Amino acid sequence: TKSIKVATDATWPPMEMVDANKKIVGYDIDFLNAVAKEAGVAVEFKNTAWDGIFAGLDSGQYDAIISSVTITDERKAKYDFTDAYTSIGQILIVPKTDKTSKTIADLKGKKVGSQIGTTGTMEVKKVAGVESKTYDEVGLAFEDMASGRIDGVVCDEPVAAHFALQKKEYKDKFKIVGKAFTKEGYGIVVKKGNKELVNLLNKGIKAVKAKKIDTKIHTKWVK
Amino acid sequence: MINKQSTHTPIEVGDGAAIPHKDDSGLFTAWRIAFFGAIILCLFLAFGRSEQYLAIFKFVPDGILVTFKVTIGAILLSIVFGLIAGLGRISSNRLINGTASLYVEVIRGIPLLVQLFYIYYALGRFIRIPDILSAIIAMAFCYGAYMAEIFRAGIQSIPKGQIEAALSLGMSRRQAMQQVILPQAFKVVLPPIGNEFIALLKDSSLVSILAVADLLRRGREYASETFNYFETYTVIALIYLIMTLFFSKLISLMEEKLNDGH
Amino acid sequence: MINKQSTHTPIEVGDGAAIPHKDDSGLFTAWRIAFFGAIILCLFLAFGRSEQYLAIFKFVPDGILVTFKVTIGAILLSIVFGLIAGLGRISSNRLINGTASLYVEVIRGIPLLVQLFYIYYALGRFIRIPDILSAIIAMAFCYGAYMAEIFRAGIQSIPKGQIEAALSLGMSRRQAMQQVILPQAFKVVLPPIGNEFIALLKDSSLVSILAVADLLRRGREYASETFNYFETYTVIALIYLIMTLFFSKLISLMEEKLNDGH
Amino acid sequence: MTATSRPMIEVTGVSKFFGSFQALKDISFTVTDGEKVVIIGPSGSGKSTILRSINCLESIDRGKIIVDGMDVSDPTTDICKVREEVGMVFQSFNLFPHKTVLENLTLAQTVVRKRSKSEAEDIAMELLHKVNITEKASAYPAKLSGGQQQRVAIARSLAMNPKAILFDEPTSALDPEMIGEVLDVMKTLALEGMTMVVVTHEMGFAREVADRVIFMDHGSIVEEGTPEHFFTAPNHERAKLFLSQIL
Amino acid sequence: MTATSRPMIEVTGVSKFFGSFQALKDISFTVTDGEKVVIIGPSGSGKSTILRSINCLESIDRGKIIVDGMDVSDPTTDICKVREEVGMVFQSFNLFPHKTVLENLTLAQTVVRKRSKSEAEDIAMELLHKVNITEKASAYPAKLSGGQQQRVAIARSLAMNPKAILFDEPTSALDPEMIGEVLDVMKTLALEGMTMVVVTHEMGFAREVADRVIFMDHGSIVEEGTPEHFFTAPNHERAKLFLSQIL
Ligand SMILES: Nc1ncnc2c1ncn2[C@@H]1O[C@H](COP(=O)(O)OP(=O)(O)OP(=O)(O)O)[C@@H](O)[C@H]1O
Ligand SMILES: Nc1ncnc2c1ncn2[C@@H]1O[C@H](COP(=O)(O)OP(=O)(O)OP(=O)(O)O)[C@@H](O)[C@H]1O
Ligand SMILES: [Mg+2]
Ligand SMILES: [Mg+2]
Repeated sequence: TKSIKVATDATWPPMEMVDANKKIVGYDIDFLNAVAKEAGVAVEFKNTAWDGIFAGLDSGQYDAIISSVTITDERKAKYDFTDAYTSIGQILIVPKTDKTSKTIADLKGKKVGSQIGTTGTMEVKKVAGVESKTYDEVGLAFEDMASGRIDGVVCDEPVAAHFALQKKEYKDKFKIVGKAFTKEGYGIVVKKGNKELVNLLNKGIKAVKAKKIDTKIHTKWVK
Repeated sequence: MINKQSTHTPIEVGDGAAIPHKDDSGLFTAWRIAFFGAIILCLFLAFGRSEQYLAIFKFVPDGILVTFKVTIGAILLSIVFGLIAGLGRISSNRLINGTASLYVEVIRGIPLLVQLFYIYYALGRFIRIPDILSAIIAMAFCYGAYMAEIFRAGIQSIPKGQIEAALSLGMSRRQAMQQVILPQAFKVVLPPIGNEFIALLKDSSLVSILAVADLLRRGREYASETFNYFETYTVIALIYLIMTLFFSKLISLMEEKLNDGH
Repeated sequence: MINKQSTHTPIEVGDGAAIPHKDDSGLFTAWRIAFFGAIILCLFLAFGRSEQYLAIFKFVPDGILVTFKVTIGAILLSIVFGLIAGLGRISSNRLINGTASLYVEVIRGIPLLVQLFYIYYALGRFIRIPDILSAIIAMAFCYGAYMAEIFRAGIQSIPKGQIEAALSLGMSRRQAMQQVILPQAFKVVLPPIGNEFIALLKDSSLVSILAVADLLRRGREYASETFNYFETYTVIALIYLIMTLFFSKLISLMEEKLNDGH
Repeated sequence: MTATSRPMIEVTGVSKFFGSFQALKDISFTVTDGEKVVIIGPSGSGKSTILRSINCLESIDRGKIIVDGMDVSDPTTDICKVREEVGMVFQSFNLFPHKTVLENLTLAQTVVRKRSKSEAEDIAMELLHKVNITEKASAYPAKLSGGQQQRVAIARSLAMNPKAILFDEPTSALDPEMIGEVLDVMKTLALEGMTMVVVTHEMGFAREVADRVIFMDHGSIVEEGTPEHFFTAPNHERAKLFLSQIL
Repeated sequence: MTATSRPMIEVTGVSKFFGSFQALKDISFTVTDGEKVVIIGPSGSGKSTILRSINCLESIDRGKIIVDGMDVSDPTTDICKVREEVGMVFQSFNLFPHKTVLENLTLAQTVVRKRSKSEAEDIAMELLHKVNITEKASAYPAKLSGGQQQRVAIARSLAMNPKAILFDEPTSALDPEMIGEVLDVMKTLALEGMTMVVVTHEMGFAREVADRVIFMDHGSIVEEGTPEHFFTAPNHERAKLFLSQIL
């Protein structure tokens, strides 16, 4: 069978992360494994820093990326995407002490953090008057908010739920405000022009969705 | 032969950029080629064939400012830390001496990047200080350990007779230090401090990891949005190169001035 | 006075950890306290009150291995680069000399982190090499510039009479270099290379930014999943401290041996 | 002995160890006000160490040193106070290279004696005149010859109005042609009645100026007496041997 | 002149500049096979420079140097070949400190002459015997006295079977008691018919051994002749002055 190498930035729980045995696990991992099974290919995951994850695709260090990559027009201009395999949205988290803010726009004159190069960053930058701060890992943004250096964090909905609910310290200190304010789809990224792989993966995604495997995976990781 | 060269000839290679001295013509020429070459390349890229590069140059300037802020803040603060720890290292009080030595040994034993993470995030738990300031404190705390050794060596390079002469005139230890030893030591430590400055300018790029929006961070942000990694890092590297070369030249000129003086 | 101290007394403060020499009793004691203190603290944390720390210690060991791999690979390769560039720096061929000087000046003028990004991401476009290897190459390329200066200084510290004697016996320049100069220079450059080794061990933590699964990267992965940043970085810092202190001691013992020899 | 018999420096049973090596062995002597004492002896005999002990640059392990009524060996004594009263001139001059000659003389006056700048400068110029070197007031020490530097060092010491001055081989770092000018200054001081303790190998000076000569060897005082006695008929073999070598 | 008249070293109209300073001015002389020439002259007169030029350690700016038929100044000449034929002994010995005495002698033999290790060692031991220092064969140079080191350096040079040896003040870094042992070795060499060019201040040696004396000053040859002529009745003022100072 055909084997593909897939990059992921395993610092984005619960979508992709490293477990206690240093195995890469998470929603995306389970999902792609299911897709691969349906499509009849073997997958090898490679942990890669988010910062350069697209550069690695350019240089051919791997064939695809599955790392909670939102399908955007800018990205579509440079890379090819599969069909969206799940839909999520960006969400705002603020300290519990902040009783007033409901949207990013309410944080004018303040600092909002996000992971570098994510759609979260792009959303923050859209709002004039809010200072954007970018982090290598989204966890560091939460740490910084715990130290009071920033006033809000924007990230993907499942990640927010994970961070805000799982760690006691964060649960005591932070709250999610409002609902997801964007509608995005995650896609698997391949090099521009690699139609063959896109078609193969799309076929697998369709099959997985048809068999409702994805809802099982969803309940397993996102609860 | 009568073995003039001992096996322990100390070879000095600073961790800063190569400060071009007059007597090293190779390096001197290399400095020129590198410096002017980098400037010309920058101009060529900015106003040359593609818009891309110009966009990068427009994106990063506030990062340069932050880089300077961090560098200058950290060097000044590290001089304070270093002076205190350096005086501690030559103190005859065992506790003070021990503490200062431990500071020097522990700090120099841990990677700067790890310390930055540690001080930045650990510090954040206990005191609430703005991010650039905590980055500066973290950098200065690390560099203070190196500065301490520079000050210690500088002070110890002043002949013992100097302090004895001051003491025998009735000055207190503190007065002798302030009036006689430190002003002389100051001149001796200037060149190595210059070297540390350059090293710090470069190492300040590490604060980008702490989400401080310095030059490198700005570049990474730009690259992660536009995917123009090659172009962006080329520009970032060129800007750093121009800055360090400029300052190493400045330092070399200052040293010359200093040596020309009395 | 007749001014024994020149204003240009070179003060040597390496960028490695403080290598404790016998004659600096303060540092010597500090080394002991730091080293054994760190080990005891590690044991205490691992087997003390909380399970958390033990989990961290179980998570990171393969990262230590990668850190060693990168460090040792990079130091060996940087010696090769450094030797070539160092010989270039003393070459009388203007082109070779110029190229080597430019390499030294440019590389030392750009932050290591920027270079790592550049070589890893930007050049990744053109050549395809596995990630640990490209991290090693990037580190070595950078450290090679410092090594070059060490080799240059080491070779130039050998009296001119040595090469003249070899030439006048009919040896070629190459033979004289290989048989007479380099073996002698080797002894002189060992201590500064030891210093670079320690510095490299610490700087190898930068490759974590490139997602090379070294010690620091493992720590960051662990922390990003468990959110125990404080605990994780404490352990990481302690492990680095133990490693650098161990090796600086080893180097100091080696230097002593070397000086005892003929 | 000249002058009054008020004791200025009293050294009683002083011993000093460097590690296990005993540099001073039960040394006792007294210098009265106005007296000039010359200490001679072979290298390593402890001459510098005793001077340095009087000036508190070395701590002593046993015995007592009293300077102008103040007990130097008592930890509660203000050492700075003692040092203000006793000047010291070193073999290596130890001028402050980053200060001009004038500043060398005014520094301690302003910092320690709290004199105003202009008062300190007046005193300084007067003393430079005395040691015959006014023209170099604004030069830096590096520009002076050794003899000039040592004369400035003596003037610097005098600027604190000390009650006694200790000289540790003040001429042995000098070229022969400069020794005379320094000794001349010292002789003038002696004539003016300054209390002086001088370690020197200049036997001519000792003969001419000393009220008393102390000969040390291996950390002990071996012989003590007037110059006539010492130079013509020393009692001890070691002193005889030393004189035969040096004269 | 002794021996055959085949020229071994021919120096013709040689000039050499260091920057704008002319160290050699139109120097010409010939050394025939087996001849012993002593070059004397004040410091800085260019004696070392001419020796170094013959051995190609300095390049020359004008003129021609032919050694054993090979044109040194011609860039196509294999310089190593020339150096193999001409040995050189330095003032500072320049033994290789990281090699034992024996290895100092065998290194170039094996590397340049491609002799086997055992052959090279046999030759080396023979030469060490000749310079009377066999017992130090396995010692490192640092353990040898200056005189011993210089004798080893001569032996090292001989190991390459040179046709001529250049000596640049071989005894002036030596303590007086060691000069004799080195000069003795050189005299033996001379007796055996070796072609030698010797820069030295040892006038006794020059008188005894030299076939010809060349006197240099300010980069020129001022006088040339037999030792009897030179030491008894030199023509030139400068030579007279130099002799009066040195003898
Ligand atoms: N700081 C020190 N540590 C160890 N030993 C010392 C120290 N200072 C002096 N000594 C030793 O004490 C002895 C007396 O020294 P001191 O300098 O008093 O001799 P000196 O009579 O002044 O000799 P010189 O004529 O050489 O100046 C010497 O043996 C010296 O080696
Ligand atoms: N590498 C050099 N660069 C510049 N000048 C040099 C160099 N080597 C020699 N000289 C100059 O050339 C002149 C001749 O030097 P040379 O060493 O030949 O003199 P010498 O006769 O051997 O003197 P000595 O008896 O001191 O050895 C001197 O004035 C010297 O300063
Ligand atoms: Mg003394
Ligand atoms: Mg010479």
